[in-house]
Amino acid sequence: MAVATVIEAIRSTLDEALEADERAFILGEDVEAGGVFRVTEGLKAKHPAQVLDTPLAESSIIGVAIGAAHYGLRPIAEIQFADFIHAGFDQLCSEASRWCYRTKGDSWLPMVVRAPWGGGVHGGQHHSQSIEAFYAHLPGIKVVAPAFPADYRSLLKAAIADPNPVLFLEHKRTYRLIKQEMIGAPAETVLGRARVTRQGRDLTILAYGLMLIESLAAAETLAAEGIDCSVVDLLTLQPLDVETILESVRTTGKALIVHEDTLTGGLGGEIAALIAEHAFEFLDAPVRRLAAPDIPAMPYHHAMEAFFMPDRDKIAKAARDLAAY
Amino acid sequence: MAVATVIEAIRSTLDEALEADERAFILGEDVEAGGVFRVTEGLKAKHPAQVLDTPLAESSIIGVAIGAAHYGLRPIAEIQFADFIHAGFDQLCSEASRWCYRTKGDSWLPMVVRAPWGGGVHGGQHHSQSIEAFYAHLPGIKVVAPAFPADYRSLLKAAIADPNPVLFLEHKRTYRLIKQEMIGAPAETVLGRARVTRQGRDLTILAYGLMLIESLAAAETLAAEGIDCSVVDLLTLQPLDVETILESVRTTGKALIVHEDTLTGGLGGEIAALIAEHAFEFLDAPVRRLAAPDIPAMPYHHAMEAFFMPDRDKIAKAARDLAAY
Amino acid sequence: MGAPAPTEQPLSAYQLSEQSLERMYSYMLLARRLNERMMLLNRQGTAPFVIAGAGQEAAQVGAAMALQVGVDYLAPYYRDLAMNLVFGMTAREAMLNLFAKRDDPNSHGRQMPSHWGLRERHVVTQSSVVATQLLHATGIALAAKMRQDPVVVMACCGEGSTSRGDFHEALNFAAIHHLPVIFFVENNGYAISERVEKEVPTEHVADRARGYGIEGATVDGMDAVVVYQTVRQAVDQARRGRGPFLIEAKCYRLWAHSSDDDDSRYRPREELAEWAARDPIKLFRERVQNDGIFPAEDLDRIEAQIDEEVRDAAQWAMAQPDPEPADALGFVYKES
Amino acid sequence: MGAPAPTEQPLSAYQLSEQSLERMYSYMLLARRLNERMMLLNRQGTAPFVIAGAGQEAAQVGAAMALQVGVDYLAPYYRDLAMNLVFGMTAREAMLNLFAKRDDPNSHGRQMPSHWGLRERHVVTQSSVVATQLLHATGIALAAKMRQDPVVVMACCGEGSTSRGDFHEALNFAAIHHLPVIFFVENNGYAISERVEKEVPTEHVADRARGYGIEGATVDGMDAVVVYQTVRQAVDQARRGRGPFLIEAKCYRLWAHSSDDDDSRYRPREELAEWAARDPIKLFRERVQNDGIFPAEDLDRIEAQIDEEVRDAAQWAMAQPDPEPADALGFVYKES
Ligand SMILES: Cc1ncc(C[n+]2csc(CCOP(=O)(O)OP(=O)(O)O)c2C)c(N)n1
Ligand SMILES: Cc1ncc(C[n+]2csc(CCOP(=O)(O)OP(=O)(O)O)c2C)c(N)n1
Ligand SMILES: [Mg+2]
Ligand SMILES: [Mg+2]
Repeated sequence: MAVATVIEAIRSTLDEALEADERAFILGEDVEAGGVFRVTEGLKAKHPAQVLDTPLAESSIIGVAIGAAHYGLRPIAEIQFADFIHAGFDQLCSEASRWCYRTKGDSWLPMVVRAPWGGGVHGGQHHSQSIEAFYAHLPGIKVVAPAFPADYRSLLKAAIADPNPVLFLEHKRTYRLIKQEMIGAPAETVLGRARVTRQGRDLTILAYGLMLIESLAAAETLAAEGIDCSVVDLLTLQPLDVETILESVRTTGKALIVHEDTLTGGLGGEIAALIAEHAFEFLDAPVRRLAAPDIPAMPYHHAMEAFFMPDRDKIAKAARDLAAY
Repeated sequence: MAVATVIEAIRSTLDEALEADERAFILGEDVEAGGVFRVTEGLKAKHPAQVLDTPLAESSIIGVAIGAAHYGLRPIAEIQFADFIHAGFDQLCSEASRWCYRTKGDSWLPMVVRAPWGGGVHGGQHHSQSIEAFYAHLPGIKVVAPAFPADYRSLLKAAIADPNPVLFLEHKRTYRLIKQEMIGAPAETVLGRARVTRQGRDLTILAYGLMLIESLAAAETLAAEGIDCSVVDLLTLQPLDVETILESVRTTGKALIVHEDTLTGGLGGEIAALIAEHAFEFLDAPVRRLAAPDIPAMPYHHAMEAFFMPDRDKIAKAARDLAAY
Repeated sequence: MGAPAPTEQPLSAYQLSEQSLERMYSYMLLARRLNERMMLLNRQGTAPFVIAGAGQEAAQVGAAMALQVGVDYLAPYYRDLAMNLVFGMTAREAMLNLFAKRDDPNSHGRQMPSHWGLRERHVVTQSSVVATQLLHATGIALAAKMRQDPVVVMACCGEGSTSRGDFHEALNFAAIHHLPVIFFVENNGYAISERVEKEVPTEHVADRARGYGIEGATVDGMDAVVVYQTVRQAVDQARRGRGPFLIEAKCYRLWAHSSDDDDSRYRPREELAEWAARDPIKLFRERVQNDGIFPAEDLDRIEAQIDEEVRDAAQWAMAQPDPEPADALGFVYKES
Repeated sequence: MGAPAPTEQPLSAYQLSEQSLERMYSYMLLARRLNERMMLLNRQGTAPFVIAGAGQEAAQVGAAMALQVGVDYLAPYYRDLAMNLVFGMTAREAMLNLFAKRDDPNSHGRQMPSHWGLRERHVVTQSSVVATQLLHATGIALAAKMRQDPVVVMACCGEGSTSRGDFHEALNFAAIHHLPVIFFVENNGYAISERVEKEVPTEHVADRARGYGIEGATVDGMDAVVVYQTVRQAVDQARRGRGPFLIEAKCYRLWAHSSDDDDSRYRPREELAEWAARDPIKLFRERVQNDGIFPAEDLDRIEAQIDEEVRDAAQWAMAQPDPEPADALGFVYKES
């Protein structure tokens, strides 16, 4: 696998995890047939005892994974679309996130919940959502949201090895969009670290998932105009790599946070607050957020979807304004 | 009812709402016997057809309320403790918050969900939570969190009259703590408005619920030291009264946001971000947040509970530091 | 899972007028032809997403016709195009919905196609999240009962969706409060790729009724008349205050899950062939013809009319205005 | 709801050794005495919150003794003090838990009292949110089955908690996958103020089993021996791969819901008196005495020992260190 798509990177990582550790197993809806995105395709045939179709019931998928992890297995649960995880919110919030804390480390949960998220695939209200803000507000859960195949691979590996519940967010628009040479590619191997993907002087763009890709594209456009952007790939959304974020902003003096989620209450607020508090003296401009408008998730019609989604053009425009401040 | 506690203010408002409109009804666990906080005490006897015990199942409480509201009734659902609302997160997020949007106004939901929240009552992990950040991130839902009896009264009235789903948060520590003369008391009657409860020159403290009370107490202490604080009672958390927030901070140049919820991903991030973006040029100091530490909800033992909760002393200290910046 | 043996009773044995039988046939056929056209448009690249009810038309039309349109409420799920037709949706509206046009009455392009809802027609707005609507239906039934309105609510879902907690909470609530709700489960054998055995531990989905002390029935969902009779009785009972009813219509998903799905990965072709031989529309046509209720010419005439209606609807709808980009805004809240 | 008539069978008719019967009695009595002392401490202002199992000791001890301690898993709920005693919790630990002391093995003062959990003893950590643990139990059973470990899991909850979606999802999952879980419902007649009729639409809670095609049984929860026999059989079956079992123990909440509750608001005193006459501990003592299994002196000796144990435990635990304020921090994540 010299060059891989995101899907291929995830599939091969799952395959190897099942191979390496017989305690690892995949559970979820339609996973035996390969799942609706074909991420688990072929895995049932190869590891018949480690891939399990569940009933169509998200609270049970997460609750059962909790029990199995407590017993000592390494469940990797798939939520078919991140949009459907909310019925399992209680199990994640009231149970999984506190399992270790409430027993003072006596018990813990080595489990992963994979969930395809994000828009731009014409999925409408319930197949496009950004759910990270809800779950990044749960101390005890880790949340990961990569963009490039090599990071998907190394961070999924790290998530499976982690003794804590990890919500592993897969931006479905990146599934087949991005290919990467896997050998020697830069890849974070540790949860909790952000990466400065592009180093620039004038301002810092902070993003994750598809918006990271769009931000890099915008940075190219801007470079041609003489605006030199740093682009930070947050990679792990909980816990945030505060130091890398602050360091970059302290260098450039300007910050633009981009996410696909709606503005108010989105993760951008947290990041802006961190910057406003801890990099205040370095700021040459207001901390800007570019996000989706405050409407409930993504409309279906492609014209309204495009209106809703931030993209390279909107990012370039916001960055231009900020650079000119 | 000249002087009323929060509980009395809520109870009398419910009573009047049931009296005034036969479409209004209360549903929830144990509400017929008065509920665990005795908020609905006496209402079943007075309005037998309008108070309904439900099974112990929060998704159904919210889902059934949605149906009843769609039909044209005015359900007022009680969630026994805000901590238990999460099983209904999906019904609130995927359904209630989008009902109007997804039908472009064809359908709408005049419903209220009341939920006692907050700590300081020795309720431990699952009877003390701050849940506002999750729900204030749902466009289509309004979230209200008063502190004083007169506001509970007028805003509950407004919530019941509102044609949209309103999450009405009742800080359980304020239930019997605060008494207020009801006649002529200042009271917001419109959802979406914050109030400058105390006007000061040196810095702005932004808070809601119990923390508003604590902030006012801290402001008194600080006044004696010559530090003059504005205290803004946010009252409605979604939609936020951005103008009032910004106006106060633009005047004082310094902002301290206080909440009981854990820091990372809490509502304070959103408010700090708004200030950092839209009041940047007026800021004389970093935007500070005082919040609970990032641990999963509130520990039970009183010593750890006190450690977890912000209070007047911690607020005074944070404000002192900020004033000295 | 094998196809059940068809009923042998002649149609004249049922209390259905000729007119009703004609309507039954027309709705079923219209739904099928609309779905076929939609899938064609999808393959041509004009309609990005189609999710259809082919194979479930008899179940849907039989059930919906047992309700009192204008009085009763319908909380449908995405496959229930045929039910919506019974409740008054036109072919043109169905096509507006497919193309997510500005004037689609269901959601004006805001939701995916087949996410129904129209307040005035008593069709409850529906999301993609399966089974949530069962609770909304229960709430409507509670409200109607409190107001003493003679309303019955029909809530629909697939058999896979009965695995969800909301299914339980809805049936439990409705049973405890004796609410007039018909829970109508269209058991088409699959939840995407998962066969019913992976979702339901009992022989019949309707066996779930036993856990709530309510009545349940399993009917041949390929026979519109049988479905009608069973649902009708349940509706009449519910209207008389006898509480909820769980009905399972055994039918079959004749197509893939949606236009995005490739069912050859998981579904044996022989099984499909066996069920296709029991295509409910084909069966119905044969029966009305054999029983001598309608001459072939009448049926041909209906077909021709429907074909024309569908052709016109697609063409007309395609020419209707799309939403403007900024139409994404607005109506987040209802203005009071 | 009236108290069921007691069984007439003599104790010797059961396959329980004298030693087992003594343990049974001791656990029940220890649980009761602990709860009584806890409530006393609450009234004295020393223990801020108590939630007790008075009236449910026979159900709990009978059920827990049917499990293999050290092998099987227990996913208890807050009233299950007596079960935890069977699983190895000491009186001193119970009192550490009550006072939320630093060294409480359940949660070190982080959770409210009676939120059990100790990994090494196979007692699964539990939150306040009712019924969530049924899914954890199902997951443990799934894992054990995958590993071919001969483990049975017992998951407990009250009858009110069976209304929740998680109850359904757990039973459904366990039934489909034939998992070794005993769902043990302690039907004490009330969910806080709500009588069982407001939570469960069937005559018996165990009737819910029918909706999952699994076995169910309703037993007299005031009779430890009968509970033991029934659960034992279910456990043996489950261990042999026969899948889940739903058992309802009909018992009664002899006290208010918790130390914060005033049950006089909603509970008729006559009903309480009727059930109090069937206090499971009193009944058990009478029976072992009447059946001539233990002389009164033996029983008195046990009681005296337990009283001393409880007195000591309370006194000892009270003197143990409290958590430091900053003990609130730490262990949010497991370090790898
Ligand atoms: C809560 C939830 N989880 C997952 C999905 C994705 N999904 C859409 S349809 C479907 C299968 C539904 O099966 P069934 O209920 O039998 O209805 P059918 O499609 O067969 O008519 C799934 C898993 C969803 N829509 N909602
Ligand atoms: C999900 C949830 N909702 C509400 C509560 C509040 N609550 C605590 S105990 C209880 C009643 C439980 O009744 P039951 O299951 O019969 O158990 P019992 O207390 O009678 O033993 C309620 C409503 C809760 N703990 N969890
Ligand atoms: Mg199906
Ligand atoms: Mg009970």
